[in-house]
Amino acid sequence: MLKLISPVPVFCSAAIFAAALPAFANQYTIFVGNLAFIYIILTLGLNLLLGYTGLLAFVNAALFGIGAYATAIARTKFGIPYGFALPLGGLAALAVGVVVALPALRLTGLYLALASISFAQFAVWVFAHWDPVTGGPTGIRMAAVAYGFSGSWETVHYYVSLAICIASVVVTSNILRSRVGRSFVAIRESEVAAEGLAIDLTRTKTTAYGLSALYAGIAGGLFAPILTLVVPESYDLFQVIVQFAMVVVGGLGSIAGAIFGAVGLIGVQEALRATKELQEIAFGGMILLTVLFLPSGLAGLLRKYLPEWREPLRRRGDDR
Amino acid sequence: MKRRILDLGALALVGGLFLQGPAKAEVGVTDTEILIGALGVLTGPLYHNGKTIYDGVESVYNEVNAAGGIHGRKIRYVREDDVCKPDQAVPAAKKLIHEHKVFMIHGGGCSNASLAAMPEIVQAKIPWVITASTAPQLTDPVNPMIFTTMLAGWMETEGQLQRAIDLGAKKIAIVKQKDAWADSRYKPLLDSMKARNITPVADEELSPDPTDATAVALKLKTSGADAVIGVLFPKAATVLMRDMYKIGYRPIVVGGSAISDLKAMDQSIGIAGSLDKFEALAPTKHPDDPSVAKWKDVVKKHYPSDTFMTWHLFGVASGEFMVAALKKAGKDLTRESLAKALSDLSVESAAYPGPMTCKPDNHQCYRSMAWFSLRGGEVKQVGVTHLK
Amino acid sequence: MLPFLLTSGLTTGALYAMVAIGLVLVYRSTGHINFSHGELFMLGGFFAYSLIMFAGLPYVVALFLAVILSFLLGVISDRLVYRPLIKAPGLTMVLATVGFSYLLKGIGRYFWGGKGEYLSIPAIVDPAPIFINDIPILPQQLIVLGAAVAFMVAFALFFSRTKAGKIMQATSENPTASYLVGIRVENVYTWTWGVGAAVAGAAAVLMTPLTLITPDIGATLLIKAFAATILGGLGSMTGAVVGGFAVGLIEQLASGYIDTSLQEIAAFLVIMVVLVFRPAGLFGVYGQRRA
Amino acid sequence: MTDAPAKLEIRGLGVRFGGLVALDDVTLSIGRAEIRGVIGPNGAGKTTLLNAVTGVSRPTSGDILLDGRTISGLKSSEIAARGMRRTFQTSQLFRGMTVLENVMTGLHANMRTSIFDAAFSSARVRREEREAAEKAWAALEFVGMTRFADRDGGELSFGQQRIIEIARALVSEPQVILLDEPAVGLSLNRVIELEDLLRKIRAERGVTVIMIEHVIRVVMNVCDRVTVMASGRKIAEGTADEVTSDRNVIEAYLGSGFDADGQKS
Repeated sequence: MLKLISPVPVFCSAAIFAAALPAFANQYTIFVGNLAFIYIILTLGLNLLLGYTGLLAFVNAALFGIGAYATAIARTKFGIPYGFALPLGGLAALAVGVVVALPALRLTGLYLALASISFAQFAVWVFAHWDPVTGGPTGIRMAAVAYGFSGSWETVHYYVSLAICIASVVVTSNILRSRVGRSFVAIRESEVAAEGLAIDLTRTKTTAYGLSALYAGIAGGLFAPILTLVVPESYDLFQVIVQFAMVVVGGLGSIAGAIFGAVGLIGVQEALRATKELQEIAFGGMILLTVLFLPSGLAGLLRKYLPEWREPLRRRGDDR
Repeated sequence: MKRRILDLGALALVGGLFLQGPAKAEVGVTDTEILIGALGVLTGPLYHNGKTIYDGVESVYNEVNAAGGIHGRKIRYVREDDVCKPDQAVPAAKKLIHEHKVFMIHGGGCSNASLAAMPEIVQAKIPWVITASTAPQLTDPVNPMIFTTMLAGWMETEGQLQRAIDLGAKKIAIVKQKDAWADSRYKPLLDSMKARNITPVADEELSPDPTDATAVALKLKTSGADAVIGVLFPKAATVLMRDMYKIGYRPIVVGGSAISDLKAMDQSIGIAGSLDKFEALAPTKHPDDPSVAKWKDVVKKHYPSDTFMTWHLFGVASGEFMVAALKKAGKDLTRESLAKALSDLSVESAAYPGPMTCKPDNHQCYRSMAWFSLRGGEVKQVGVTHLK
Repeated sequence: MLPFLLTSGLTTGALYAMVAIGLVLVYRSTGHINFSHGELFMLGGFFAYSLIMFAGLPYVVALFLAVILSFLLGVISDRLVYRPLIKAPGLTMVLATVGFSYLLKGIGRYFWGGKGEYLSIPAIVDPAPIFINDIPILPQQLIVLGAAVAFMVAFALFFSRTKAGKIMQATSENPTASYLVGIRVENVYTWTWGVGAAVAGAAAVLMTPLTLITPDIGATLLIKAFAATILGGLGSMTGAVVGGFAVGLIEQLASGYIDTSLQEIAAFLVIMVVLVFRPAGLFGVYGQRRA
Repeated sequence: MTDAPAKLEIRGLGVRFGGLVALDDVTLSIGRAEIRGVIGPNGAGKTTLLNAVTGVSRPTSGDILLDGRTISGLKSSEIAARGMRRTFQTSQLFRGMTVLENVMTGLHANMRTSIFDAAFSSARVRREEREAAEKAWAALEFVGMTRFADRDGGELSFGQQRIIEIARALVSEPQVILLDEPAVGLSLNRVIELEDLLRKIRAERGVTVIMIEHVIRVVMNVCDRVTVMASGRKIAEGTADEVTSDRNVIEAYLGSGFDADGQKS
């Protein structure tokens, strides 16, 4: 019976539930579901960087923005159909992610965290000041995506996000079950030992940065149309904090953790709407309480109560 | 294993495409209640643009409810926070429309957030009376369901430019912030300057929350500008005025709608005479103006911890406008009947120096502004401008 | 042009230095960066506002009480956030302090948010500028510079001369060794968080007449203090001071001579440039990190 | 030992940290499939030698050749790719991975799975993973640790981690493996098992083993030849028996005035 509560069946039933959701949900819930898929893609990417490779880099919010901007610019300025603009967003973020990786390779720990937070703020500054390209503070308005299906395009976009989200979970799981995943964890655990096994630090770290940048870019490309407006303030420090909270609250170094973190925090953020002006107190308090009582995140709970929950390269125990 | 997942996804995709539930009688209206949604910024740095205005609106609604409501219906005003961000505005709007199922939306603070929520509201075909967003695209081209009781961005800067010229300015400089609020004013300002073939002698930027503005003040001084148009929030304007006074540079300064609380500004600069040549426009009268004393008490009653500010007056005026429209729409209140009532309505409010009049072809219902300056330690209204 | 930029650069630099001192103090002894440090500054300023405006206390008494209240807030943040997570991984501590900063920001906005655009307290001295060989300086700026220097000197003496100072340094150098010689390391941490918050509170009361406070001033100041500590060298007290003044000057000069839009971004550029080319900063030792 | 061409040759190797001379003009050559012990008192420069050879630290002078080709100056990952593998004094098994996955990581350079193969789980990655798992299992069998295959790298005892690190070094059939004090801290029967394993490696795998060691019994029982170092210089070389009776070695260990049995002479 225990076989049922292992990743694949649980993930499939969740995917089926998500696919059936639009049938009985209103537009608001569909939007929140769409947002959750986008943030799952983001947290998977960030988890690859933070959780598996141990790189304390917070550039994903900026790359999320770059993906959104690239998709918006491709559609509005060059008339490229969404089907091509979305991957373009991913590639733009990938390119910037790799370029940012080069100087970041020399930094570790707190230095890397502070440098990447500064890069995130710098990116927002560029979004707001590079008027000819990014439209400055008023940003770029994106028309809805003409999918040509019946029913509201948002429901169709919901399924596109769902499909890409499922694909990214599968791809992440595949990568973790290959030498690439093992080289990420090797670097996190001990760089000198990893090098001793012929793992090239520069190439592997750049791959980790590039991969998480691609995830962030695609997520940005999916995010832009549901907002119909791409503006700098959507990708500022708060975005960095929310994504960071998702990965830590969900549980570092675990695919289930990334999914729990994204869905959990999106749900909580919407639930906090009821607290009106107290939203900041509730949001800050919620993060503090979760971290105090679940230092190794929701995935940590999974480890405690479902020891035989087998995931590729799942992080065990509290890291150093 | 991977193939199995893809098959499941495809099956669900086909199965999931059902249609929505059946439509109901007029949404958000019952015999005893009208449910109005407020979409806007309640938290974060720009919360006055939303929360404080809605305190004003709700004070008006509470008074009306206390007096028996409108045609026997009391108004319930439910607020959703968009943190002045598009990615929060869209879910907030959807929640109001699809979960709370409000009759109409009365709100809208930050321009970008309102612009992001606009398609959602337009698609739902529900009336939207905007309280503070100034982006021109909201009411131009005209949408039958969307009205605004707030000056459009370009009107403010048009008024500021005109005021500077009236005060005899020859060389005009601009100091602006770099955010959506300022951008919706700054770009039209450049156009109206070009229309009058005036080129700004300096065009400087200041962060919305600066601790020091000496560098900007120096640049303005070296540009030789005799008048400065400020597209700034109050904190930036206060720091700028202090630092300009500090370096002995005293041009005419014409501030925008957010800087109308001159007394607070004078108090925090604390240097006598630093605001002598400073004028600020506001869509509202001054909070200490005797004609709004009644509303000062009303707001005090409902929100004791708030200090009465110009932001409250934005809400009071828009609240009174809304009450008049609801009364005019009559007993059988529908979204269409309200829209019709709104499209041809003229309302006087104690909070505004000019009337709010909407025409079927112009839903920019408010076009006046008042000018304030500090004369002998007291804030005086020194002029009113009505734009066409 | 230059003398004006220098004076205002030094004043804002003094502000960044004082906030940075509190940050480095906690980092040196606990190895963690307190991401809610900016909010301690903000609440310190609001405490002073209420003490002066409502309780009608004179400025100096309000300054003293605000520093005490900030100290208590620092102790609370140690007990509530730091101590329970002392064993947790570094990343969890970062998120805990970020969560705590949002909590404090919400509290600040709830109690003092509705009072007006921004709040300020009257300066000690008549605020009209005075002229020193025809350079106008606001008296409050002089007070702030003087107070900042006084604080830094006091700290230097505290660390080198007093017993408590040496104990704090010992725990930061080597917590395990300090346990062995009988130092109650937990209490030292509580003291450190308290003193760090007290410094932020003092900086707030001194600077509020100049900077004016809003519930969101904490976040901007935190980033500036980061730039100061990193430029000066993470973990070095002199570095924090020198870094603070340097960042203040860089901001003014960049926006004065290059473009005013750079004032907002100068701090981030400093962080990025320093970390990529010289992570140790001016005085720090790279690799001495604990995170 | 026939005079086979040297597998690893070190000529005039010098390593200097600022003013401190850690290695001073060390020259030695190690033949194919030989087990070479490297002993000496603490601070003799043994680990520095190991780090210099594996590229972890950069030599300031001299040359290191593997199979006649220079490797000094290469990055440690490049040296490792050329078939030079090592273990560490403080075990560096990777947590968050099973023991089997740890050993499979040793095969990183032997695989050609690209990020795309991995992402879309192509035929190549499935084949390479299967082969790697088989090889890793075989390596664990070789060292007799298959029962821990599924355990997390961080959950094992100190001794067990040491043995698995050796398996991880062996799995990619390296030219040379360098062991950094493998026997230190092991219980007696663990030491005996280690000795058997080392003999088995020499007999069945033909890999050159260089072992830095303090536990003299292992050196005496297993090493073909021993190099003795003291304060950064090579002071003696030969079979275990020759070396232990060498005057310089005794002096280096016990100081002057003692004979071979450690009695005051």
